[in-house]
Amino acid sequence: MGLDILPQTIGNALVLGSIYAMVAVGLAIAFGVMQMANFSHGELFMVGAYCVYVLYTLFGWPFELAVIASFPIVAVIGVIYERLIFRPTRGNVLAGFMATAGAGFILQVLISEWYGVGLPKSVQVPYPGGSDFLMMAISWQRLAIIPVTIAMVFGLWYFLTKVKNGKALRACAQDPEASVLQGIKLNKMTALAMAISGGFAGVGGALMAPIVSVNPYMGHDYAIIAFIVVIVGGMSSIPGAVLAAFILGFIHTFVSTYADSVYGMMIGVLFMAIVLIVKPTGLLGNVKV
Amino acid sequence: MSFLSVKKLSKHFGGLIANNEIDLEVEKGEIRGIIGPNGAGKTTFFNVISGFYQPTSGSVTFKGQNISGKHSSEISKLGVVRTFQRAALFPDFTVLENVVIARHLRANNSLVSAIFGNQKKAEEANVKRSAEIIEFLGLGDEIDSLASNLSHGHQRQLGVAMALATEPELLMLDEPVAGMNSGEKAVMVGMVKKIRDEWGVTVLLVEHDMRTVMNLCDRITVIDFGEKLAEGTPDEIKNNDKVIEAYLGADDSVA
Amino acid sequence: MLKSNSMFIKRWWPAAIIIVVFAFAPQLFETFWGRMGMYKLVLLQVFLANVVLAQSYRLMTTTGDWTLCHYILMGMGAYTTAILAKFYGIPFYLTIPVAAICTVGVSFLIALPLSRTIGFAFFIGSFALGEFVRYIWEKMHFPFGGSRGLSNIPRPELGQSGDWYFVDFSSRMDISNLYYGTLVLAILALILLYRLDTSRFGNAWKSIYSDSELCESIGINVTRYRILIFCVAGFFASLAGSLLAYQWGAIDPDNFGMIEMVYLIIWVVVGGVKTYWGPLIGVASMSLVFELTRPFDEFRPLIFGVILISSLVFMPGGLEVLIPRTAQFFKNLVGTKEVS
Amino acid sequence: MLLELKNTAVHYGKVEATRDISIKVPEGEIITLIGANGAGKSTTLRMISGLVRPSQGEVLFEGESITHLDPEDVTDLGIAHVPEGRHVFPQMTVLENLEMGAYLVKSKQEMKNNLESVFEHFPRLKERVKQFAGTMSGGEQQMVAMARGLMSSPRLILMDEPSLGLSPIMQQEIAVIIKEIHAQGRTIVLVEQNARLALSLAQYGYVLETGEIALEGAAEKLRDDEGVQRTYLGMD
Repeated sequence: MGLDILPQTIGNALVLGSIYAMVAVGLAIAFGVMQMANFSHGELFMVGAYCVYVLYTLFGWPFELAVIASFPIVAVIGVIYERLIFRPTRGNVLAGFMATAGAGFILQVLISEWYGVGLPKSVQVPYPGGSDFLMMAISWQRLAIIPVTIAMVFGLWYFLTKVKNGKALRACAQDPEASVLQGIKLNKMTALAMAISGGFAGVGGALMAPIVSVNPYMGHDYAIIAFIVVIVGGMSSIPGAVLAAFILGFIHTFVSTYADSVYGMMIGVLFMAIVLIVKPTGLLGNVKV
Repeated sequence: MSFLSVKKLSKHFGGLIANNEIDLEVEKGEIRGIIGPNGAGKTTFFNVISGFYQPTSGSVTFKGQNISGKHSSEISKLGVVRTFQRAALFPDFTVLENVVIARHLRANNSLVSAIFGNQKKAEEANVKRSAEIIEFLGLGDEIDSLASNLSHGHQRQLGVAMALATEPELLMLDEPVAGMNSGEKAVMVGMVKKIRDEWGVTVLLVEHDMRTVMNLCDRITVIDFGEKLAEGTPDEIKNNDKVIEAYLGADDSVA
Repeated sequence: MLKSNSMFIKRWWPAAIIIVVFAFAPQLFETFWGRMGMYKLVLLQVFLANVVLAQSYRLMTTTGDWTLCHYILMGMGAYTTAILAKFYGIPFYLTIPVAAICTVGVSFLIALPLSRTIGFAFFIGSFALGEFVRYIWEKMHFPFGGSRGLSNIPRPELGQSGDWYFVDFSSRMDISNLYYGTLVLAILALILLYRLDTSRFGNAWKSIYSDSELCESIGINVTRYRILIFCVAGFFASLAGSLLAYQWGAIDPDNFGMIEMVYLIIWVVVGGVKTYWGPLIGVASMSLVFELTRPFDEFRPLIFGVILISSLVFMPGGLEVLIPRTAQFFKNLVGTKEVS
Repeated sequence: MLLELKNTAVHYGKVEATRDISIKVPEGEIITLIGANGAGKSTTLRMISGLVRPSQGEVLFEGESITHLDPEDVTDLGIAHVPEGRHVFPQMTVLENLEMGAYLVKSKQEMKNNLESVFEHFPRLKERVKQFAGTMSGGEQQMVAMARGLMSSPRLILMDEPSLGLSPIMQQEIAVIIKEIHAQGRTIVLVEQNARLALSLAQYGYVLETGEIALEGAAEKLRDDEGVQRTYLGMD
C-alpha cells in the first residue's frame, strides 16, 4: 500500500489542519463571546480569497501584503455583521443565525456582480516549486500556511492572556453581566470578537486563493468544515477548535489520499455525529474562549 | 425500607461542595420539610432527588427501587413529581390546558389516533379529571384564563396543580411560599394539607420561611452548609441550639 | 369545547373559498391564458408542494428546533419516488407512501445525534448531516444517478386528461390531472398537519419550546419527543418531495442544496410560525416576490437576503401578526358582531 | 448625600417587582436592606448599578441623576457592585479576576496600589493568585468577588448577600472584612438575608417586604423592634 507517500500525506494533513484551524477559530470566538452564530462564515473566507485576487493579481501588490491586508478588510465586514445583525437580534441566537444566511446571499451577489461569475479566477502561485524535505513533495505555497497559522493562533493566545482587552473578551464570554459591572463595554467586545472572527476567516481565504479556484460560492465547503470542527471541538472553546481542526485535517487528508475527497467529508460528518452522541458538549466543551 | 430513602447523597460543583453525604428517610403519608439558610444546599439536594442533577455519590431509592441518576421524566413516571421555585407554567395556554398537558402521562391515545380519531372523545377523561383537580385546589374561577395573566400566588398554585395532575405518590415542593404575602401563604399551606389529608399524597418540601415550615410539617430536616445538621418534629427543632446558632446566626454577633 | 356547525362554518369559510378557487384553477387558467395556462398551472403545482413543505417545517419549529436539513428530507422523498417509479415502474399511489416511510427512517437516523444538542450546535449539526446525505446522492451512481441525478421520471397515470372531470385540456401532457392529484394530496396533508398541531402532541411540542424543564418534570421525555417531531416533519416533507419529483420529471442533488434551504427559511420567517396560517402567507407572498423579480434574477438572492434580515430585525413576528388586524378590519367593514 | 433613591419602582414586564422605594445613603455610612427572598432587595441594587431601568422615580448620585446611565458608566462614577451569587470569572485566575475589576483604572501605578491594599484585606487570596476562581470554595469566591469590586477603589460599594451559602465562621470573616473596608471611609449599601449580621454592621436599615419599604430606622432601633425580631431574627 502507499506507505512511501505517508510523510507527504502527513504534511498535507498539517496544511489542511492549519487552514481548518484558521477558519474554525474565527467561528468559535464569535460564538463563545455572545453566542454570535455566523451561518455565512464561509462567505467571509471567500471575501478573503477575493482580497488576494484583487490586490495581488489585479493591483499587483506583493502576495504577503495582500494576505496581511485581508485581515483588516474582512474584519471590517465582521464588525458590520455585529452592528447590523447581531446587536439588533441580541438574545435570540436563532434570529441572528438566520439573518447571517441572508447576509451570505448578499455577499455572494455583490462579489459575482463586481468580479463576474464565469470562470474561477486564477491566482498565479507566488511561491512556485515545492520542497522535498523529508520526502514530502509539497509546494511551498501550501507549506507556507502552517507557520502563518501558528503565528496567528499564538498571537490570539497572547492577546487573550496578556492584553487587557483580550482578557476582557474572555470575561465577557464567561459572564457578560459581571463584565459590564467592571466597566467593560459589551458592545465594544462583541465588535472586537467579530473583527477577530472576520480577520481569521479572511486570512484563511487569502492563503488558499492561489491553491483553490476562487469563485463567489467557494465558501460553502469551508463553512461546513468550520461548523463540524466547532461542534467537535466544543462550541465556544478555541483550544477545542484547534484540536478538532487538526483531527479533521488528518481524517480528510488520509481518506482523500487513499480513497476520495467526498468520502473524506462524509467520514468527517460521521465523526461529528459520533462525538455528538457520546459528548454533546464537544471534546473541550466546558472551556470558554 | 421507608417510602423514600436517601443514603449518603453528595453533590460537588467544581470546588463547591453543595451536598455532603446527606441521609433522609421519608415515610408514606408524611409532610417532611427541609429547611436551612439561603445557599445551604437545600435546592441542590432537591434537584438531585428529582433527577435534575446527577449525584456525585450516594443513592436515592423510592418504594424500594433505586432512582438515583435516572432521567427526571422517568422519575415522574414512577410517581415522584416536583414543582419549581420559579412560577413554571406554559404562559400561552389557559389554566385548564396547562393541567391537561400535565396529564400527558395519563393520556392514552397514540399519535395516529390523535390525527384520525375524534380528539374530543379521546381527551374527555383527561379534561374532566383536570377540571376536578383545578376545582379541588380552589382555582376553579380561573380555569379559562391565560396562565400568564394569573397573579403570582395563583401561578404557584397552578404549578402545584400541574404536578398533582400526574397523580403522583410523592409530591416535592420547591419553596412553595417564596415571594408570597401572608394571605397567599395561608392559602398554600391549606392546599398542601388538603392534598396530603384527602389524596394521601406524601409531601417533601424545601423552604426557608420558618413560620410556614413549623406549622405545616410533621417532621423537619435542617441542612446547613451542605450537611445535615438536625432532624425531628417542629418543637424539637425549635429548641435545638445547634439549629438556632447556625440558622439564626450566632448570638455573640459581631456588634 | 364542542363546536356547533355554525361555528365551524364561521371559522373555516376563508379556507373553503380558497379550496374552491384552487379546484377551478385549470379552467380559469385555460380561459385567461389558453395554452400558456398550462405553464402557469405547473407554477401552481410547485406552489402547492411548497406550501406542504413550509407547513411541515413550521411543525418542526414548534419545539424551537429549526433544522437546516429539511430540504434534504424532501429530497429523500423525491429520490425514493423517482427511483421506484423509474427503475421499478411502481405506481404513484405506492411510491409516495413508501418514500415517506423511507424518509422517516432517515430522519430518525439524523435525529439521534442531534436530539442531544441544543441551539447553535443543533442548527449547524443538522446542516452537516444534511450535507452528508447529499454527498451520498452525488457519489452513488446507482441508484441516485450521481451528480447528474435522475431524469425522465415517468408521470403518474391518472387516467387520460378529461376522463375524470369535465375539463379537456386536450394537451399532450396530462398536466391538469397531475394538478388535481397534487391538490388532493396537498389538502389532505394540510388537514393532517392541522390536526397534529392542535392535538395533544402539538401541545406537548409547543410546551417543550416554552419550558422544557417543566416538561421533563411532568413526565414528557423531551429527547424522545424531539426525535418524534423530526420524523413526523420528515414524513410530510417527503410528500412534498414526491410531488415535485413527478412535476419536474428530473432531479439532481443541487435541487436540494443550501440555497433552497435558505429560501424555505425565508418563507417561514417572513410568514411567521406562531399560527398555522403564517407559513401559508409566507409562501404566497414570497412566491409572488419571486415571480416579480424574474426580470433581474441575478439580484434575486440579494433581494431575498435583504428581506430575510429586515424581517428578522424589524418584524420578528412575521406577516401573520397582521391576521388579527386584517380580520378585525374586515369585521369592522362588514359590521358583523364579534364571534365569541 | 452620596446616593439617593426617590420613589423608584421597577417592573419586569407586567409584574411589579418594587414600588415607591426611597432610600438615602449618606457618605461614609453602611446602609442595609434586609427582607425575605423576592422582597426586591436585589432588584433595587441592580437598578442603582443600571442593570435594570426603573419605571418610575429617580436615582441620584451626589445630587445628579444616574437613572438612565448604562452599567459601564455607573461603574465609571466610582460605584462598584458585588453581585448576588458572586459571579466570579470561573476560567480566569484570581489575579485576572482582580485585573478585570481594575479595567477602568488607567495608570499602572494606581493599579499596583489598589492591588496591594486589596491583598491587605484578603491575605488568603495573595497565596492563591494563580488559581482558577471557579475551582475555589464558596467563601473564597465571595472574597474574590469583593476584592474585584475594590480594585477600582470605588467611593460606594453595593454588596448583594455576601453571606450567601457561607459557613458561620466564614460569615464572621466576611463581616470583619466589611468593617475594615468601612473603616477606610468607603460607603456601603449592604443587601442581606442574615438580618442579625446586617444590623450588627450597619448604621441605618430598611426592611423590604414584597417590593415595598415596610420599616426603616437606625440599626439599633430595628434590632430592638419586636416585629423585626419575630420575622427576621427568629426570636419569638
